[in-house]
Amino acid sequence: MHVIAAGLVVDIGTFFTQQGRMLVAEGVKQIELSALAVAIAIVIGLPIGAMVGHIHKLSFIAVNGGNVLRALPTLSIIAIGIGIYGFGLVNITVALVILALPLILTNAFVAVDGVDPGTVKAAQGMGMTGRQILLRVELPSCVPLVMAGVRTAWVYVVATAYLAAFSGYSGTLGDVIVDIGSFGLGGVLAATAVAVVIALVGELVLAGAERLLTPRGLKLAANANPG
Amino acid sequence: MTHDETDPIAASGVRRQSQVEIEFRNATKRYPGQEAPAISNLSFTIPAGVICCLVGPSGGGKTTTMMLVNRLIDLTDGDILIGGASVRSANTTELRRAIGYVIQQIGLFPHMTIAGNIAVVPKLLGWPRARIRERVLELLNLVQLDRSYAGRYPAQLSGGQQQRIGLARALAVDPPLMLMDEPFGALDPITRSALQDEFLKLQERINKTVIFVTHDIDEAIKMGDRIAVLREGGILAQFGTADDLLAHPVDDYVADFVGADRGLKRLSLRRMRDIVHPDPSLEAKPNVPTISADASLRVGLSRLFTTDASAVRVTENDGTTLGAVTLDELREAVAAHRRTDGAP
Amino acid sequence: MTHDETDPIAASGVRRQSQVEIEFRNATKRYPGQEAPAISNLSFTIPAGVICCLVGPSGGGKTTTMMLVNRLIDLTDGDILIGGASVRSANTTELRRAIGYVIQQIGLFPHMTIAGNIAVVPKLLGWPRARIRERVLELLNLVQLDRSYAGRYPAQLSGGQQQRIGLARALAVDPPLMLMDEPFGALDPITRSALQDEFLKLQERINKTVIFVTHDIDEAIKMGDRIAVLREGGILAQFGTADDLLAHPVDDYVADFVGADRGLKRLSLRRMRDIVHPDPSLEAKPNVPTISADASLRVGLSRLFTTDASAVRVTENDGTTLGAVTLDELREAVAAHRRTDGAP
Amino acid sequence: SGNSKSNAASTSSSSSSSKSSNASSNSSKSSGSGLSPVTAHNVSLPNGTPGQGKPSVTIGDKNFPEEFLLGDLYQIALKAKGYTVTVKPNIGGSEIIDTSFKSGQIDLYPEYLGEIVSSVAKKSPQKSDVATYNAAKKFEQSHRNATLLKQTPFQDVDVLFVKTAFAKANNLKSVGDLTNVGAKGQGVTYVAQPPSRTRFAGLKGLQKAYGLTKVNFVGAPPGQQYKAINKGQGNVGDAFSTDPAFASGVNAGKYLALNDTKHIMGFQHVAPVVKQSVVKAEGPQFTKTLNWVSSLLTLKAVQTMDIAVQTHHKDASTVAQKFLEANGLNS
Amino acid sequence: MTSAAASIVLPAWQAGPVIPSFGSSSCTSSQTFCWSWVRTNWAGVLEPALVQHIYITVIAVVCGLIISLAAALLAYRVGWFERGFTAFSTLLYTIPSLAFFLLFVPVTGLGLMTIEIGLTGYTFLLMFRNALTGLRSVPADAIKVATGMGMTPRQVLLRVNLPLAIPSIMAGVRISAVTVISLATIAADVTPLGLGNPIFFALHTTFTTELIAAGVLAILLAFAADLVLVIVQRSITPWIRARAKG
Ligand SMILES: Nc1ncnc2c1ncn2[C@@H]1O[C@H](COP(=O)(O)OP(=O)(O)OP(=O)(O)O)[C@@H](O)[C@H]1O
Ligand SMILES: Nc1ncnc2c1ncn2[C@@H]1O[C@H](COP(=O)(O)OP(=O)(O)OP(=O)(O)O)[C@@H](O)[C@H]1O
Ligand SMILES: [Mg+2]
Ligand SMILES: [Mg+2]
Repeated sequence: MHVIAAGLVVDIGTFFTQQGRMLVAEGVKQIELSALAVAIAIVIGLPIGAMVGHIHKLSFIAVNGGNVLRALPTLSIIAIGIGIYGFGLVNITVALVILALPLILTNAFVAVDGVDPGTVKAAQGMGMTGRQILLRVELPSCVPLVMAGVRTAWVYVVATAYLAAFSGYSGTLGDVIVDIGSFGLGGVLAATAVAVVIALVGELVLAGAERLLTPRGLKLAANANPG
Repeated sequence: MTHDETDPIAASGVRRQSQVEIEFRNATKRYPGQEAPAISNLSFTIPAGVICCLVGPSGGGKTTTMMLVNRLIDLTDGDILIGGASVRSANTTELRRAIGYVIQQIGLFPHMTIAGNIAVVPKLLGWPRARIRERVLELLNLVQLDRSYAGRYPAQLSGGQQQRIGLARALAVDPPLMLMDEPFGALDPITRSALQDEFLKLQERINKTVIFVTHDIDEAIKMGDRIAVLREGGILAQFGTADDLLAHPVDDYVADFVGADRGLKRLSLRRMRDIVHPDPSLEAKPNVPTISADASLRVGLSRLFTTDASAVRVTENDGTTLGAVTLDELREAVAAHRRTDGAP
Repeated sequence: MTHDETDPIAASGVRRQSQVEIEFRNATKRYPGQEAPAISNLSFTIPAGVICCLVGPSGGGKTTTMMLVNRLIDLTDGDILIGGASVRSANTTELRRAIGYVIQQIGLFPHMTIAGNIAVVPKLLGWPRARIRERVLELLNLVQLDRSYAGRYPAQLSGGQQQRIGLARALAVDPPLMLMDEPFGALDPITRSALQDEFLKLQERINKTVIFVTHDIDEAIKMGDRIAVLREGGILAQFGTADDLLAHPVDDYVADFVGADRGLKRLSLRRMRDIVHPDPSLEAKPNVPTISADASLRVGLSRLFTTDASAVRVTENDGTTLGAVTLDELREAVAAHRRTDGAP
Repeated sequence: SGNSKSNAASTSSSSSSSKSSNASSNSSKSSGSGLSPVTAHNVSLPNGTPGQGKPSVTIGDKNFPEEFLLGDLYQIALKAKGYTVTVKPNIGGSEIIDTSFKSGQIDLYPEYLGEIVSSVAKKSPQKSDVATYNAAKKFEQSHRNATLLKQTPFQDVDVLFVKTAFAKANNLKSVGDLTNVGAKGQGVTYVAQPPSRTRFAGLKGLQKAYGLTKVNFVGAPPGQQYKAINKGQGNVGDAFSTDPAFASGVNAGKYLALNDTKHIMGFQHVAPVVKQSVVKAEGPQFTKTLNWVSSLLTLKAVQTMDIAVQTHHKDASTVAQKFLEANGLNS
Repeated sequence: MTSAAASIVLPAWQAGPVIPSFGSSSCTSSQTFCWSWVRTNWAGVLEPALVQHIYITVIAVVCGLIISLAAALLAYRVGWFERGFTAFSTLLYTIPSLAFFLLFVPVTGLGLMTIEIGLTGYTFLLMFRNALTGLRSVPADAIKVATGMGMTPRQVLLRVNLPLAIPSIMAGVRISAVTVISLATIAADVTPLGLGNPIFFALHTTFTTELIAAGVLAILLAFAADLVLVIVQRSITPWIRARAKG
């Protein structure tokens, strides 16, 4: 096992030096694709999740609906998509959105649903409309949990975006990752390493965004916890 | 906003005219899963522009009553009319905007600064920035907090400070109706008395219709033009002026509630000014204690009873002497008052 | 637990002996980012087994003082000694288990039923189930709540009911020390007075050392063997018995704090029993109002002053007449008392 | 056949599907004029149950229908001859099954020989079936302490196929004719599993051997090429030469496999890969039994069985059993 | 079927092997859906695959939950652990299953073990982060009181933070369960267990009926799993419904 591992490290290193350019280009495309999918998932999932959390009703239908779509392997979704919207960016994006959606939707629901009822009651008592309560009170006070969904979704999408190679959308790291025959395990792992870095860096960026979005008052309240 | 017959709030003019009457008609609320109703057949009318204090036992349904008015919970039975229009058919958002609500749990928004908390409704109504800023400082001042608190967060405030922000927030747009659930419950006597005075001063200018929950019977006497006493199970025990309650409690429960020393409490309702008479002999006496003409008879009694002086000198705020009051005169004044209305 | 010199709590015996003294030595707390300290150089000693009421302005540092004692926050400077041992070096868990804490915000655990909330510490200590059950019912009874509340969740209780559960929870294992931050702040006068009496009865049996924050000066007078008055900025204004404070407020601030009617308040400290004298002529007078021997002079005054009667009949609880008190006698008794200690 | 053979794959398939010339051209290519020295021909089935008392042997097969069939065929024959056999079916693609073999999880598995050369040994395609066999065998001997038994008469290479109507419209017969669609293959959209993009037995071969440098490549999930071509998502698909679509059956005549005149898809006969130690321990009757099975596997036989399994949804082991019994296996 | 005669007569290769007729099926691949296939193959193909899929999923979710919860509890106390475990679980999730199997098959073999290791690893990221965020979003008052009562930090964590984090944790479990149901199809890469078998078989043979049947089973399973988890969650968080009423 040790020997295998050592050999692998050499393989990965070699691959980087020889194919670094290509990996970078593919990495960029992977980022674009992932960002697109996560953005769409946010645009769809966040409002639905938040709304359902706000009214404390219909959660099972919304969350389960989003969830159940994922039950099929992403590859099957791609295959099914061929017959509906064909190959290309649309196909892989739909598959990735289906992957990311439940994460964002469910967490948005749980987050908003769990906002302190006293706070919400105060907001209602002030005559805020449902929408205003949601946007000005509920969402700002549950940023961490909402963002937990987004961050996990990002990692999931980056990690799965290699399936683009099966959707007629080439140029991502998937071209290497699915082709162990041509690139070898070293090449696959090198491309995987790039994906891991993208996932982690994106994750850090999102953590930064979370910190910016989390109101200071919430952090103070949390820090008031004695240790 | 144009007058719209289908919108009870617009129709009742809550937003335009500042005085509205609140009428409870057999209002009843039963929480799901609970056998006994929290509020039973509550019927009474709070005239427009009046502060009605709501007192009653813990768990007696005061908070429930408040939340029925602004529809944070829905009536099980009966109705509540605001300016003649039923809350049942009101647009809840409109209704609540017209009502300032100070909730018992304070419920500040933890993610907003103090200024942000106070400015919530002005922002909703789209006030210009400068006006909001000014209003925030004005309100901080009103609730006796330094403007340096504007930038802090709720977690950095003491309990009483938070409560005062809750009050400021509810007052921000000067709503014609106020529901105040123990707004001063966490305040020390000095701050509390200052805020009571501020609020009464405000009320003199803008006659709001107010429902004010308190546990402090002295506060109810001071603040309430009317007092509604609830008993266990949300049943109305008595509704009337403070003097009614103190002088004629309908039963032992109410008598107990207003306190064994209710006789002394009643003294709080009258001022030294009302019973003072000129007394030329005062000039000769050097050691007579002085008391403001606006002090209550209770404070006068305290002075007289606990010093060796035979009389107190009553002075205007500018220092001019109005006259003197002796213990016997005080007692006589009280007795005369009692005889005219037949209280015990 | 064996005696262990390195463990201040074990050493001071907080857990074994029920009476411990609390000493503040220049205790100072400055919150991060705040210029002014919340507590400045607080120095006073609460004797063992005594209830010390802590009063002061909103934001005056009362809650801060409490949290310094059980180390929910840490001292910036100075020290606090419990039974002679510094809290700084105490094992915080041990320390806190020995101290019952009622927090101002009530803070019930939303995920536990009422019974579960009360049983938290007994469970931590591994009490047997049956004993816990029994204790929960006992405490519900103590705080005047029906046992049917045991299975409810905090969200289903009124504000005052929640507060009572907070008290029951802190009392569960009868800790020798109690920190009570406005434990009765949300209660109506009847319930409050009943709980005060219950607590005092308890205190007679088990002499706890208690720090009790209140905004109600009457409550402080009734409950506090000692009263500590803080002023803005967490500075000790005065520390003494209720009588000290009412009779000799050190400055206008304290005088204001205890109230303009502090003379009457002082009457609360004495009972009719103390001044009554036998009066054979009473039998002849039919319309004399009756008052319990345990009633305070204040209640007696209220009765005398607000009726036409010239005297009140003072009776034992079993109905036997002890004698009579007239207004003049009452006044004379107060004056004599005042002369012995030289109060104004 | 490279690719698809290598793994049918789920989420992480590594190989592509490529194919050589169409079905009918296979046999001639593979064996040249006479009998191939590496192919099992006319082997007789050992008598009795020589496997009794021999150590147990574990057979693996890969994760697509034809492999299930192959695995069943060898296994049923061995069992019938008294060998103790454990089967670990459905083991990923070429890389995973090789890893399993290498690490001793299995002792024997049927493999497409071009796959061994390209996916496992990582060598360039060989010029003939014999060269392919030899290269594969050499690799297994030197790197896996294994050997190859005789190969099957049939092979299953990747083929490029088009719709018959499209072929007619563009006058297509062989791969080279794709220039008819557009110069250098412009206008051709080639649908295959992703690895075909980088392989000689795929896009690279089209470019280098046929000069079709303008062909557009589209990666698709396994098995989706027909659907993609039907839906007009591409006009040239990659399939297996044994696919039911090219035999008589429901889809007969719908698709045309283009003749791979330059053999870019290589040679994909099947042979059992066996641990040398196992060959020794099990004895010559073992090898003979396996060779007997291999000798039966002509294109027609395999294609018929494939249709039974894939089109008519017959259970693979039942089909295998019936086939072997029809050819003399007594169970 | 086997006659004595057939066993003696060995076919000559020139003649080719005997190719028997295997029969045909009324269901063909091009058909949209064919009920009779489902009926005949329910007991032999679909039901066992479904049952296997269920236990593959249950094992992975339960193991994943235990490990993730333990990690989240640790990370709540030990700051650096969060980053470390996040990176680790990101890595696990990002490694393609093929590469994963290539690394693990030699060690853990061609069985359930290898699959469960992979699937369990895939749940970490989701469950860990949701659990940790949930533990952190507990109201400050509750923690202050618990601490003030003399609970040790560990007791606060287990008795206050943990139960109050249940909605967030369960959200993680719900998505994880469905994710595992979807990913468990890769089991078919290593061993013929679960719905991945019929699904990939159908993909290869372009047999729509089988694809739809197995796909629908996966979706129904996901639905049922989600339903069960919601019921479990409701029953262990009774206070949430108490709050909602009124
Ligand atoms: N976490 C904090 N950060 C900064 N300042 C704080 C914090 N907590 C309290 N303070 C400030 O410290 C001072 C003392 O607060 P504390 O809560 O002890 O007052 P208190 O006497 O209990 O008041 P109240 O009667 O209103 O509850 C106040 O001015 C308050 O604003
Ligand atoms: N959500 C609820 N579900 C069930 N019962 C409730 C609910 N809220 C309140 N109650 C019950 O209804 C009764 C009235 O409660 P309410 O909060 O109106 O009392 P309150 O007069 O405001 O008391 P307090 O002075 O203690 O705040 C109480 O017995 C309480 O237990
Ligand atoms: Mg209330
Ligand atoms: Mg406080």
